[in-house]
Amino acid sequence: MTSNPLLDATGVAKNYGAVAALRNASLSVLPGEVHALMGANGAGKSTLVKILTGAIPANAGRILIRGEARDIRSPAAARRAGLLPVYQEPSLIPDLDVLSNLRLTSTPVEPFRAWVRELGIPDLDIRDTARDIPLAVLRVLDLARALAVEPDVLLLDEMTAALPANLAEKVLEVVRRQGDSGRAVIFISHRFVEISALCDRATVLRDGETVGVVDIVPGVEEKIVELMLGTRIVKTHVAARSAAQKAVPAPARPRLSVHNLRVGTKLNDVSFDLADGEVAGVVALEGQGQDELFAALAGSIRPSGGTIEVDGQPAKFSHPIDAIRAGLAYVPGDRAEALAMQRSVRENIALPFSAALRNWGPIAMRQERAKVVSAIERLQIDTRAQGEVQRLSGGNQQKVTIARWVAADTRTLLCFDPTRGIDVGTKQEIYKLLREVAGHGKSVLFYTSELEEVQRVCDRVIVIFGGRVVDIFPVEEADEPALMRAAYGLPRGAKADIGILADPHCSSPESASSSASTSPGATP
Amino acid sequence: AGKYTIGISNTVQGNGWREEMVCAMKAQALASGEVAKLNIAHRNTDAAGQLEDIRNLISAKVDAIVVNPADPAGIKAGLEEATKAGIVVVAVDQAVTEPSAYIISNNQEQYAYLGAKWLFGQMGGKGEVFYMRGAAGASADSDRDKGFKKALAEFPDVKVAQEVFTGWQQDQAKQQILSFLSTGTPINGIWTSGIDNVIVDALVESQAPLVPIVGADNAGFVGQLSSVKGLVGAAVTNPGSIGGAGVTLALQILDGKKPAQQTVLVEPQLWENATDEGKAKLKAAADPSLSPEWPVSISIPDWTTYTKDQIVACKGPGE
Amino acid sequence: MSTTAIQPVPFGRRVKRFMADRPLIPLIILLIILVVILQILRPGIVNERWIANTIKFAIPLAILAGCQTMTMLTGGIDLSIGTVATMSAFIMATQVVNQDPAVAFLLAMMPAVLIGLVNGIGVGVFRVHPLIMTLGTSLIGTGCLQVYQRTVIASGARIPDFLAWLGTGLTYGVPNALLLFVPLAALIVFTLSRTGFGRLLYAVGDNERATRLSGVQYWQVITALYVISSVLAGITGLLYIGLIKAPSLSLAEPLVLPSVAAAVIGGTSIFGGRGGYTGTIIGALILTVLTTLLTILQMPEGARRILFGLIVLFVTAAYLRIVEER
Amino acid sequence: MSHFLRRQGWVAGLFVLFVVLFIITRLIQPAYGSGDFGSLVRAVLPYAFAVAAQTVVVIAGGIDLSVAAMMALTSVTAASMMSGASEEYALFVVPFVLAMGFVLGAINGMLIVITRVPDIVVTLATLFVLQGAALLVLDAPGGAAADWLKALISGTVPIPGLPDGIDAWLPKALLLLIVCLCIIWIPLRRSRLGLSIYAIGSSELAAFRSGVPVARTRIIAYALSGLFAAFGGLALTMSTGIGAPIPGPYLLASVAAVVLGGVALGGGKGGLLGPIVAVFVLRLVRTDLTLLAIDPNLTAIIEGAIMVAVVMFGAFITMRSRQS
Ligand SMILES: Nc1ncnc2c1ncn2[C@@H]1O[C@H](COP(=O)(O)OP(=O)(O)OP(=O)(O)O)[C@@H](O)[C@H]1O
Ligand SMILES: Nc1ncnc2c1ncn2[C@@H]1O[C@H](COP(=O)(O)OP(=O)(O)OP(=O)(O)O)[C@@H](O)[C@H]1O
Ligand SMILES: O[C@@H]1[C@@H](O)[C@H](O)OC[C@H]1O
Ligand SMILES: [Mg+2]
Ligand SMILES: [Mg+2]
Repeated sequence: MTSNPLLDATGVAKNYGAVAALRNASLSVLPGEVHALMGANGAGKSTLVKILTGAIPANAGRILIRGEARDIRSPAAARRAGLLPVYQEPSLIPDLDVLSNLRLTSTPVEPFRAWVRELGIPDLDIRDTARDIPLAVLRVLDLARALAVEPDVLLLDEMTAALPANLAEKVLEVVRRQGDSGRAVIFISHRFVEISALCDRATVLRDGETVGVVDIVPGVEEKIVELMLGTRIVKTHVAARSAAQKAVPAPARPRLSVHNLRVGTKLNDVSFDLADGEVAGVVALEGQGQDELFAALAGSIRPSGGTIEVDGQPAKFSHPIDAIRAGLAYVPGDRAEALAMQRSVRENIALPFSAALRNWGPIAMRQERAKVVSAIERLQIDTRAQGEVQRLSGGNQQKVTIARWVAADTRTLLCFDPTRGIDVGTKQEIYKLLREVAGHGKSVLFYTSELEEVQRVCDRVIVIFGGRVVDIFPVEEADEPALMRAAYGLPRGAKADIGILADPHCSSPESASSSASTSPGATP
Repeated sequence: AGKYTIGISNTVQGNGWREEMVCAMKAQALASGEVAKLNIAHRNTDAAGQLEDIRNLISAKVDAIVVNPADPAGIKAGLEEATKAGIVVVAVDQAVTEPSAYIISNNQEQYAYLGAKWLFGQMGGKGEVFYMRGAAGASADSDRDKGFKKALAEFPDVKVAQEVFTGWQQDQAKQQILSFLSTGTPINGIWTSGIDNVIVDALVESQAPLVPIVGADNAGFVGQLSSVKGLVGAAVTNPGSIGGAGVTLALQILDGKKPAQQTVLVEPQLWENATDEGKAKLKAAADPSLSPEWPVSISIPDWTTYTKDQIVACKGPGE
Repeated sequence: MSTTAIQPVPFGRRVKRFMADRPLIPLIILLIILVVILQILRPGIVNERWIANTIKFAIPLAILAGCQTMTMLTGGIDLSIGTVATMSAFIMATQVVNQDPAVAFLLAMMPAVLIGLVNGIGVGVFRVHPLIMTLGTSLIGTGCLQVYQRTVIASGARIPDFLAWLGTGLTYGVPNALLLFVPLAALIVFTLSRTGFGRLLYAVGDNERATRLSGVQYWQVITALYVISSVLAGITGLLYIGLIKAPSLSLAEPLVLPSVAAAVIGGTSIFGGRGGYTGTIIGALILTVLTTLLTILQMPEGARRILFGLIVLFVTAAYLRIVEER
Repeated sequence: MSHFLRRQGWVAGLFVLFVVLFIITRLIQPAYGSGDFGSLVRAVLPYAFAVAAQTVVVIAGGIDLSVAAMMALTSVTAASMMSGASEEYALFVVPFVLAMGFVLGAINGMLIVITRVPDIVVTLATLFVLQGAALLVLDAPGGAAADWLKALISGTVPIPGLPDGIDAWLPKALLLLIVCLCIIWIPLRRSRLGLSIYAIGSSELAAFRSGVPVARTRIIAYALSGLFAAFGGLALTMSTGIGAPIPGPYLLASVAAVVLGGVALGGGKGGLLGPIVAVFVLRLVRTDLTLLAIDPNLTAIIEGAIMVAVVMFGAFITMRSRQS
């Protein structure tokens, strides 16, 4: 690959007031290349994508497209220059139907439809309003819309983060073929598996600066992590929990006990127990009813059948306050859902203290402060920008959502994918915290979309498929292939090839592309 | 019971004069014995709103419409449609331009001329006057403006310090005078278009000098002219009971007795408190039993037949 | 992340950042500038009496703007306060003729509580847009008031002495209305910054879903809020009738839009989650002084309104520039 | 079909409501006829344009508090220009006033875009400015309207071949309303620009990222609002024959009818038909109350109650459907 770069950006800088989101970023992408853009949270990846595609202006920097200097001032200009992004957040207009969305962007309909089918969604009605379409599908539509105009450079910002494995797999196949056909793809992901399966090279950002460009070869992960984290702790493996830690004496009755729980058509008949001092994992593909399960336990929606027992007492929740009173607190994966972004760290942590009507009066400021400070310390939240939570980094924001319930001394945490889009270092801290909470006799229900987390954190894992519990594993057996199979509803012990994610170790580009060729779907 | 349905349209609500007018209409309709039902559209609105009200009254097939117009030109089309539909149209208090309509009203130009002339005389023929007009666009207001300007022309040394439209609303007038006083601009006299007692209150409360004031024969102001120390002023009559006269006129026409002229004017009088003769008149006219914003002339000889109790009770046929 | 602390920050930037961190300062400066202009235009006008008068007129506006501030913090708005204030004023003035003042007071506050309750339930339970909800109740309220007015025409109206004393009176040159306002303002400021309820107002306006997950019951907060707003408006009505002394059907209506303007000028975000009452009070003072200024200019009414509009726009835009630049 | 029903269900419901009210009207006043319907349409006219003006900006995710003031200004401008002028001069006045509305509306939009002050505050400020300008043009109601303009909304449209009985139910005012709204709205809805207006109302960020020129679209939305408001101002002058500088009740009415018409206040949803039908419903309610000789102030109560009840009902329905 010695051809001229398709896209060549150097010295890109972007300041938000006093904060430098990008200081000196560079990125060079060759034709036919799938190029990973990597970096810890807040390193500036999304910012760079936004600058390259005209969504925000840069403060400095030079961008060459096919060797020509281009000034891209708007997404429309980027599109004309052949740069098409799929941003971290869905970009379809919520109140327009899919067809109107296509018209708005002058996207040809037939190629779009072909790509949608290719990406594994056979039955899309393009008269459906975007608002009514599930998030994962929306992401795919976003991608299909970009693909339909045959961009020279496709920029995918954490495209696979919110996708279930089956859709993610299709996306990866399609992306790889883009590269094969001489176009370029800039691919952002925190998942090394995907990077190594897909990418040719990676540019690593740290604190807004490009700190290295590496070829993806087996074993390069260590090097990338080193670049990403700089002097920070390099890849701390959570030590396998000792037998002593695991030996939770089985209590007389479970902390939480769910029987035959049903929610609409999404969740049918789920039963399991959660004990004090236990972290129970929940694993499921996208849309298998896990959202509804957590929402029901959190009191956000009312189950249509079955029972929830807390400490042996039947419980009925009609509002999160009821669940909270029963000692169940919900930590959503999307921190924007949990935080009042313009308020301070302190107010966010103390929010549950004021919730009940009887606590609407004057606040005992000193007491509150003590509780908040101790929670901040336990979670090691970086409070340099504590005046407004929106100024915290993503990982620290995530910690605040948990700190709130640590400060409230909640007995049971319902964590829904709390490490979504968080860097390696912060993840480790969150794992540690959850174990610690369990160590204090509290219990945690932990849904994760990253299967490798299960063995790091959980004591047990509950697998849900099609709205039912299909298996409950002891953690020792819960390696990724086993979990993956179970998540697809396959019986334990069966061996079937379910795609490249099944075995990350043999996913070199060659073997991956061969598996792609066996998959159904025609190239548009 | 009577045989006619009469529609009423009025566009200033919450003004004592207009309330008396409506009560007079009701009382007269009741006293006449000829009216089965009144259909009263009484609210705060403008010409466009009144047009809608009049058209709705036409749809309601009333026999006559007695209207106090918001704007003569603005409702002309509606009045014309009413006449075409065979409805008798009587305008009270103010003139209209629709030729088919009958008018019964105080002589508004004369009303303003009388008061202004007296006021400028009191001011010694010179100085600054605060000119507090009525509702912009109403013909009573523009007619009064003519009278005011006529008097002004006779006193070349009198200047208008500021001109405001009170909309014939007490609270607005009060806020206007208060904010004017707060600017500290000196004045020598105040002419009001009948929103008077609140102006006296404002001067007293803000301890501003009591300059001569002209108002109407509203009960409150008439009382103030005799009771407030140092207040020099005059009340010009403008009977709200003209509404009752309007009903009488409409009934006469419905009964086939058309008046000789389309327009009937009532001539105003001036009662001042600068002379003993005037003071006596004021004393005789005063009626503390009335609401301060009601004109003391609660009836018009030859035109109204109700009793004081009837107008105060403010009940129409069927109520 | 890094700060640009290496090279010396230019003076202009420093001033800007200083003001951005203390958003009250530019407001106070603006107020002072307006007063100075006034004094230059009409030397000697700025005296004790003028100040007392200005404060007297700013207070009703400031309280209503307080209603606006609190509702705006939750991302709402209360357009029914004008009607509510007018109703309580009108009912007080007409009922006190035949009733004991205490009874009249209770009667006068009844519609306030009722409208607040309906607003709160509409917004909090049925999730009706606050603009629509409060417009609707204000239409209903105005209609009721007008119908009510028809029934009390004969009985007349009276302004209770106490209200007149509170509204217009001065004690040693200080407006008596401050007796009501100072504690009220202190209470609002305290509520917003130091009580659970105040915290919830900000939080709900910032991210309602997040408060729900923290156990906050939205409808409770919103209902309480709109009732409080309405009661404050009712009290303002009583104070205002003591000041104007002429009950009418639209008494406080002209204060509604300026109350929104005062809160916005004072730095409260109309989208919720940001702002405070101190700024609002200064906003109300600014608007009041501005009105006097425009009256003095002796220009036609039309020109005054044009200037008023332009200044409101300019002040808000400039203020946003200053505060957002950080 | 189901798409159509889901989207137009609200409008269809409103239309049924209107028909029911109409039948009630005939029951109250059996002689209610085509002439009375003509009166209704003439009363509707300024409200309809006001609500059209509001609808465009609400769909674009904004709000325009200056609608009524804009109507007042355009109305007094038209009336004072036509006062004492020849009939033909009005041929120039009409496009002039419409252009004025368009430009002033565009200025509203530009101020919002440039100052980044929330639209509700900007249009509040321009409300005062436009009101002031109207007072400078005419300090009291006055002016005149050309006779041919007034004739445009009185009487019916004689359509050859149609029996008089039906013809009588086609007031000119209705035709004028339909023509003026349709020549702007229908091409707009079908165009990219129309889509863009819905898009910025639905999600500004997503629209921007889809390549929609957000600022320009917003300015155009406000310009169209100004244009519709100018139509409203002209309608006022045409029906009263004068111009009045103090704005009428059209701001509140426009917001109420927008909401009743099924246009979400957040933007991105709804159409023009719903709000227009809503205006007809509200005006007919007032007529019915007058026919019943009910105090017109009760109308305010009923209008408010309808507004609140309908909106609560709508909110209730969406809550229910979200739960299931
Ligand atoms: N609108 C903004 N205002 C202020 N700071 C911002 C803004 N957007 C981004 N930042 C800051 O810029 C830095 C880079 O953010 P960016 O979103 O590009 O990170 P990222 O590498 O995409 O991270 P992630 O993996 O979490 O998506 C962060 O410190 C962030 O807080
Ligand atoms: N807009 C901002 N204003 C002020 N401070 C900010 C802003 N954005 C980020 N910071 C501060 O800069 C620091 C670094 O932020 P950044 O987003 O780069 O974190 P990070 O190292 O990526 O952490 P994480 O992995 O948790 O996202 C944080 O302490 C944060 O509080
Ligand atoms: O004097 C005024 C009267 O003539 C007018 O028409 O209505 C209000 C009165 O105050
Ligand atoms: Mg970050
Ligand atoms: Mg990112």
